[in-house]
Amino acid sequence: MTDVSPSELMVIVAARELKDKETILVGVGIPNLAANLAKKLQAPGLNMVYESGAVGSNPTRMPLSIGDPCLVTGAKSICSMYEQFAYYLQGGRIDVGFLGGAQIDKYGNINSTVIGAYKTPKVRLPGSGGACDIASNVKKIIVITPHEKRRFVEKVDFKSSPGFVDGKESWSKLGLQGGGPYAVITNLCTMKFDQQTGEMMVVALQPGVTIEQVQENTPWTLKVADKLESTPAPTEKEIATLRSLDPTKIYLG
Amino acid sequence: MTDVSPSELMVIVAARELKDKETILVGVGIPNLAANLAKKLQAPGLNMVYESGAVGSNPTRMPLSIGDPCLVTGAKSICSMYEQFAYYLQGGRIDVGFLGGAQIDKYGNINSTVIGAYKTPKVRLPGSGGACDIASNVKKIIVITPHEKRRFVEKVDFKSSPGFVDGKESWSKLGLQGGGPYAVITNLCTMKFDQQTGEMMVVALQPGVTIEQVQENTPWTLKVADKLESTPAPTEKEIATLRSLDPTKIYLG
Amino acid sequence: MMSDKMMTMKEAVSRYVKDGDSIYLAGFTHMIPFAAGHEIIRQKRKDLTLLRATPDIIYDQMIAAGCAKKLVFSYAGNPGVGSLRCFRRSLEKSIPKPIEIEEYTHFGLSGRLFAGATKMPFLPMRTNIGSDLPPENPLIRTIKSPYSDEVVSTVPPLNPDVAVVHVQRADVNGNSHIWGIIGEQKDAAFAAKKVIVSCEEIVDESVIRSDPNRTLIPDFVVHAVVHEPWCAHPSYTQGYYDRDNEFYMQWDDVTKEHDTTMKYMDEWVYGVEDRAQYMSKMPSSKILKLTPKTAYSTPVSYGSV
Amino acid sequence: MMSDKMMTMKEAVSRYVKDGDSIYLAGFTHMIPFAAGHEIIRQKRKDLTLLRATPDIIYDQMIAAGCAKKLVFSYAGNPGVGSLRCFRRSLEKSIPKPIEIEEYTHFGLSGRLFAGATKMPFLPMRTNIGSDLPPENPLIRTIKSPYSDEVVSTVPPLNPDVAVVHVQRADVNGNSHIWGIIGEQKDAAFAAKKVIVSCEEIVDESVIRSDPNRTLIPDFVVHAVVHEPWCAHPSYTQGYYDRDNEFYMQWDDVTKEHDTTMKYMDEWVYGVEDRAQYMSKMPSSKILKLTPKTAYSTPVSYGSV
Repeated sequence: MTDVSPSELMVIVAARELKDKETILVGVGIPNLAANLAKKLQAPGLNMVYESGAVGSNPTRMPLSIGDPCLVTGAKSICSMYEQFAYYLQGGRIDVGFLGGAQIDKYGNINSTVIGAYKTPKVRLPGSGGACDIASNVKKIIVITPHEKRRFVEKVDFKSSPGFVDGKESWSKLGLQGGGPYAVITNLCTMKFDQQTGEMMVVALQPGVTIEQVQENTPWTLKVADKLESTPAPTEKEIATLRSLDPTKIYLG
Repeated sequence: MTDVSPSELMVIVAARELKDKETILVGVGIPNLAANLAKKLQAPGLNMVYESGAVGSNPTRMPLSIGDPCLVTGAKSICSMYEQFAYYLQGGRIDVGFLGGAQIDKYGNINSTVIGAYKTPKVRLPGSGGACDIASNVKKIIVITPHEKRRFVEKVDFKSSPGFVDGKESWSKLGLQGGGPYAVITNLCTMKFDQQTGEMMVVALQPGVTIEQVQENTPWTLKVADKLESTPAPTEKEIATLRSLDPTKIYLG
Repeated sequence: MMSDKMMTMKEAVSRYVKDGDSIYLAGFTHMIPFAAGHEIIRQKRKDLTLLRATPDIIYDQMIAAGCAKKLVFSYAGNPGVGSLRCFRRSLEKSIPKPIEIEEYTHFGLSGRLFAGATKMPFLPMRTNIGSDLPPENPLIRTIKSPYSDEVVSTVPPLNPDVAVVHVQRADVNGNSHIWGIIGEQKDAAFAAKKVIVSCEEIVDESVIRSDPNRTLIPDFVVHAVVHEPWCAHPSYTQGYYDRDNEFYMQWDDVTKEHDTTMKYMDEWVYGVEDRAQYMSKMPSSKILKLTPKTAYSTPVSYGSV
Repeated sequence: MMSDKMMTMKEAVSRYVKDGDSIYLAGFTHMIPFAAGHEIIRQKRKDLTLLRATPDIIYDQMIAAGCAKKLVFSYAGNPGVGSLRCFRRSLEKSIPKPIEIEEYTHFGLSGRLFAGATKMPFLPMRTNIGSDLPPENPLIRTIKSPYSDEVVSTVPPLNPDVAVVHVQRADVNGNSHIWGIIGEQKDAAFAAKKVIVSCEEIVDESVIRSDPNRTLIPDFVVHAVVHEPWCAHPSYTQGYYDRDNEFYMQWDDVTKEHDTTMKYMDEWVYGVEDRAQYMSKMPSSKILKLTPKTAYSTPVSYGSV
């Protein structure tokens, strides 16, 4: 088997979660690669929508920003910022959104706002951007993140984007139309969420990884699915296709 | 003096009410002619906005409908229907709107919906369209109408577009941003509205008309301004310019 | 150039418009999909709730044909001419049968569609208050602003079962370029559960992608794509054919009585198979008269990096 | 081709931007009017409330220069790179001075501008609830729908004192054609009390009128028109020049310390008279690299009747 980097592995595993004809709200970098990989493989009819209002982009290079001009030339459609959020996101037109953040907790709440207190920040992060809007309105949230103790925390310092808050019951009370967190994909494992409690749960281990390794890198005692699976190793086709998407390894370094 | 038809007279008098650089919401027919006449004379910088979303149209023929293609080709800007009402009307961008209807009462309430009861109509009229939205949001409402007893009524059967309701006090309570009825221009006179009470009041008589004639054609006792003026007769320039706008007399017949 | 969405108007109506549906044939004066209305009449759909800001001649015809249970609207006139007589006959004399009405202002109805397209829970707006409309329509309500003592009007979202949207050019998947008066085309497509796009021209996807800002409707909200030239006559399609103002004026006479109306319908709706036949019945002089001269937009460059 | 609205950026800023104003330099990644930001810095405006969904490098510079009293925003990152260090330094260490913040989500802030542009009393929206943002921002509230028991979030309208909107082409009165990512360009123009339009090209009114659907901003909402080629660098103008991604990446290094930031500012902002001088300092290799190949839109015909 060709050696893959942790980033490559995560992109390949994430791409497998995408189904043909789904509509994906795509961010730059890793999520963009995952969506494009799925489109080249099992999901040729994937609809890609960008936060900047571009729909069905056909980029000729790797975009650095979701507002890159290469996402515009040759796109299918473009609308304004308010329209993008109103017609596509609030309109309930998006199946899958990718989110990331500095911290994520066991109910899938994500912090991309601040480390420390809001009014006296230790580290001030960029903030929600569209993340909270995505979390509130798409059917499935997928998080791709390196599995590190500082990222996985028992309770986030700030809920920029609500996950299941402190459990499914609290989530239901919010009355949001979104489906909430769906999967967290790391270099060590894939986690999904307990249907009843909304707690994060390891469902598959990446090739060669043990559940102990996962637990060691997570500060709370992780739930594990009754039937813990092994992620099938990346195929040569997946690897080759992915590498053709980012030949200069801007994101796969 | 060249003889003018009642329609021509009303258009000329209405056009005089428009000031340069004002933004006018234009309907087809008589109001369209009034706006275009003003633009050719004292108000070259008049901004004309149509209910259909067209802005700054440059029509090559008389439009039959406000959605006529001749209002689109060569226009300055076009937006959607919701946008037209939201950005221009509710946005408070319109200075003057023209309204008409089957009935108007002494507080400037207008009926374009129904003669008889709403649920059992004697004559069903087209309804508000944008009229109520215009009445609620523009700074000045101008009504151009033949002076007939069936049109001027003590109380309209149905308020499609609120005027001053039953007086300025009631109007204030509505909390609308518009300025309410401003002028009613007929073939007999020009009426404006009492600042205190909001009641319709004759301020000028058309050339050769007496106040008795006006009163005879109005079913309630009309208020008359302290200083009743005479409308200056249409000038040759006004008449010639107007006739060049509708050479086939579609609206000036 | 094929996709499984491409079909005839007959197939599209048969597949997507059901008895009892609420339908929105879009187009503010411009690009009103008459061909769809005629096909719905020919397929004898009934109990429809007809949604349109301006019912126009198309809904006048559908009311006369007995397709409508209810009309949701904001201006039921023949623009520039006067009344819609079939609409009036139904309301004033229950001929051919009575219909229910639900009435808004233009802002109210276009706002309902915008709110439906963007899934707003409700839309607050500065209108309606002081008019006699809210007492007659319990869906027009009021709300106090959370930021002041201001009380404003509200309307609820509108989500038609089916929308038919005519456009100038689309690709086989339904990506649609629209220009001229864009009315409620986009909102109708995003608000409806099923969307039929009809177009004057099917173009290659590369034409669409050459100008993405012109694409008001993206393919994935579209269920059927119908290539239907002259779909909108007697309404018009900017750049393709003029509004048949003569027809709009004649409609007043045609509809003097229910009988005279149905005589027209027998000849021009029931008496033809489809839009192609309707157009082939049309005198060539009319077609020549309605065909405009070209007036091209100055292109823009999107740049290629 | 002249109008009394035509002026230089220096005149426009001098006339329309006052100390203490709230200002919105528009553009979601695209067409960010850097030239206006630099001119505001040169004219030493202070106590400004800076409004932008994405503060981007331009507001990072204005914060470093001490122009800002407050920042209203939704994403304060360097897109694709990481942090905005001047913004962080101000918040974390009060260097050069502390600023207040008022924070939204993208939908919330773009919604505020939309509500401001269309004078909605408030905008109900499906977001914010469940996040920790509302407790930190008392302007994010909730309301019960008049149509159900649903409780949704609201934001109030936003009406900046001044908006600067860069566009591709405008006529001398400010009618503006915009394409590519259109972000909040239109909403900013309609929401603001004063509007400065800057453009890559001044074109004849006939070019604008050849494609009215492309005109997102009509002249009568515009107060000043500035012909300012390359206004947006290091941001970009679709079809005119590419985004200077290299600059965005370098900014991270440039701003490592307040001193290093001000060194950049001395050279590229304070050290030049205007945008023309800024561009003439730029290596020609950079300009050549950023200039795209053309990629023209397929024209449409509006038809002439």
